[in-house]
Amino acid sequence: MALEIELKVYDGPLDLLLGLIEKNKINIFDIPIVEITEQYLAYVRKMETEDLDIMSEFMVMAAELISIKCRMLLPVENKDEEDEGDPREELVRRLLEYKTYKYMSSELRDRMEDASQLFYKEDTVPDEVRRFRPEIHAEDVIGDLTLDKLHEIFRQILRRQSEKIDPVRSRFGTIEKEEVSLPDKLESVAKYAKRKKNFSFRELLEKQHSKTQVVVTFLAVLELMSYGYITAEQKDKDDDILIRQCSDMDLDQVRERFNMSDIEEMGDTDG
Amino acid sequence: MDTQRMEAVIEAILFAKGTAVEESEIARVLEMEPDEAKEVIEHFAEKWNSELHGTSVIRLEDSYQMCTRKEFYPELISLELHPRKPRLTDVQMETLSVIAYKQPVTKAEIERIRGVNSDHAVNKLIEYHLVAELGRAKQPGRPILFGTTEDFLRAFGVASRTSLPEISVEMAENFKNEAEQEVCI
Amino acid sequence: MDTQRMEAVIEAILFAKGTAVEESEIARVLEMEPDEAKEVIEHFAEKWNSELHGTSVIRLEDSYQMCTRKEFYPELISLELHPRKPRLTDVQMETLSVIAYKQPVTKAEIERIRGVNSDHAVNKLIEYHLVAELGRAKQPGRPILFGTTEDFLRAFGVASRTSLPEISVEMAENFKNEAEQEVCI
Repeated sequence: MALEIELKVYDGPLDLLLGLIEKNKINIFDIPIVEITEQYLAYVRKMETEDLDIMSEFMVMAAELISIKCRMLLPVENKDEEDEGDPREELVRRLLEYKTYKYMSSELRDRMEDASQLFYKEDTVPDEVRRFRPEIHAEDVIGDLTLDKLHEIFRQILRRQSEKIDPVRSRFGTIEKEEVSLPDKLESVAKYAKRKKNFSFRELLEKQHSKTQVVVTFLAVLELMSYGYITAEQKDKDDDILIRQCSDMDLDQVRERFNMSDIEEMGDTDG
Repeated sequence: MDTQRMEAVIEAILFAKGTAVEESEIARVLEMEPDEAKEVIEHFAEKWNSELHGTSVIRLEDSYQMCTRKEFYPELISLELHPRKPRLTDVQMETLSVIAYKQPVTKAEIERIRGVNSDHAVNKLIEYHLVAELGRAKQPGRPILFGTTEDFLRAFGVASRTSLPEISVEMAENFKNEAEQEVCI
Repeated sequence: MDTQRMEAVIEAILFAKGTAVEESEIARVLEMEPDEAKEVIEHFAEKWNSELHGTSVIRLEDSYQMCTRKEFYPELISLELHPRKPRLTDVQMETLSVIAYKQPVTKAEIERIRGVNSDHAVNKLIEYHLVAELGRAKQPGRPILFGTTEDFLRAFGVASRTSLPEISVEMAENFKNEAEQEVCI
């Protein structure tokens, strides 16, 4: 190879072209297209890249260079074609544009060096300031909500609810299946107790969504007390009842106890 | 280094650190003996604090720190408290309407009517002073009863709880059906 | 509030926050119209920056921030403070300069100018918070438009997107002159 080309890594076809132009000390406005194309192709042939995307970018430019070369070699046949101007014009424009941004990037890098000598401060707004919350006024919160609107919202909820009720089946409410069974409730209360260790009886009942639920929960608590799984304590007549989980019985054992007492009961009635 | 430059350096240090900076560290940067440095820092602090600044230089043991002046706390608070005032969300409005029309009402009842857990909404309404605990229901577990507050009446311009817009006949019917259903369960 | 107090409030805010604070936020705290507040802030910044301080007040688009002065960098470095400096490769730098000067710009446009696929570089710049999506172009396919961020302004010491160092005409001229000179040779 007659041309000496160091395999410097170029960032792309434009970068490579600029590199060649600089190296050959060529006038960018009057690129000797034949030589440059040759050098360009020589470089591309030496490129050791397996990345087809990168390769294709270089190949597109190669094709463009060859096309320009051909157009320059063809004789101008008539005046119209002459008006098309220099076939290199578009390439020159692109090279200049690219060169400008490349130059500006070094300019920006200098700026970055300068700016990196400044220090900023962390946010140190005092906690007492950050945590301050003003009194909230009911008037502000309700905004433009009026009583009529509130009324309308309530009606909507009721409507939504009545739509959920099956009009036929709702008449036979009495024969609806019991929604909760004692064994299930027993298990859920036992689990709850195991997790909470100490809890309020009142709170437990408040979590129940119907009277049946409340009643069955109450039964489950009595049942668990009888196993010694939990104890209950009330300080005064009207005080809340505190329940404590005090046994290391596991859920299987609770289940077993329940099944046993079930059988005993059945035996009793039988006898 | 002249005094002016030294003071500017101290200012830059206290700013950049934000936290308390030990006297000895400042002395090291200024390439001075701790005693000398102390004098310079004290002089700087005194001058700074006597001028009208948004910040002041305070001494903590053998350290110095820059902090905002207490008198500007109200402004800092208003900066931190974005202008977004709390407004009732749809869920909160719904919960409020149930409480207003069903009061005194338990949380379980609110949830039954709305069909979803309403803990958060009820708590927010309490925080906004629109809802309060009225007492406890005489039913198993003695659950808390909720109702609207005086603030609620004032905010809506209503004279009393009983003068809320009336519930229409058809709605009362619905209510009755529901109630019957509930008894049946 | 008199001007002195307003300026002290601005100082307190910029100091306490440390981060860039929007003009509109300061205006809200000062209970002023943004335009009026801008004037007050600008006046304060100008005065602050002309006095001998360790810090300066800089503008970043519509925000203001306080930072230490460059001249005290050696002293602050000895405090073992580390400034943030994104380490950018040439490719990333080149891509960033295209985005900075052409913004809002699509990826296709960046690639047209650079002549190579720029996905990776753009993604890295986004990761470094120097570049962000600004929206979508009103053209077929509605491609994403990219532009620089506030972090970019800080990292490059530029007050706004429009005050980047100019792509000078003389530079383009230089290119041309060079070229012509070479022709003569």
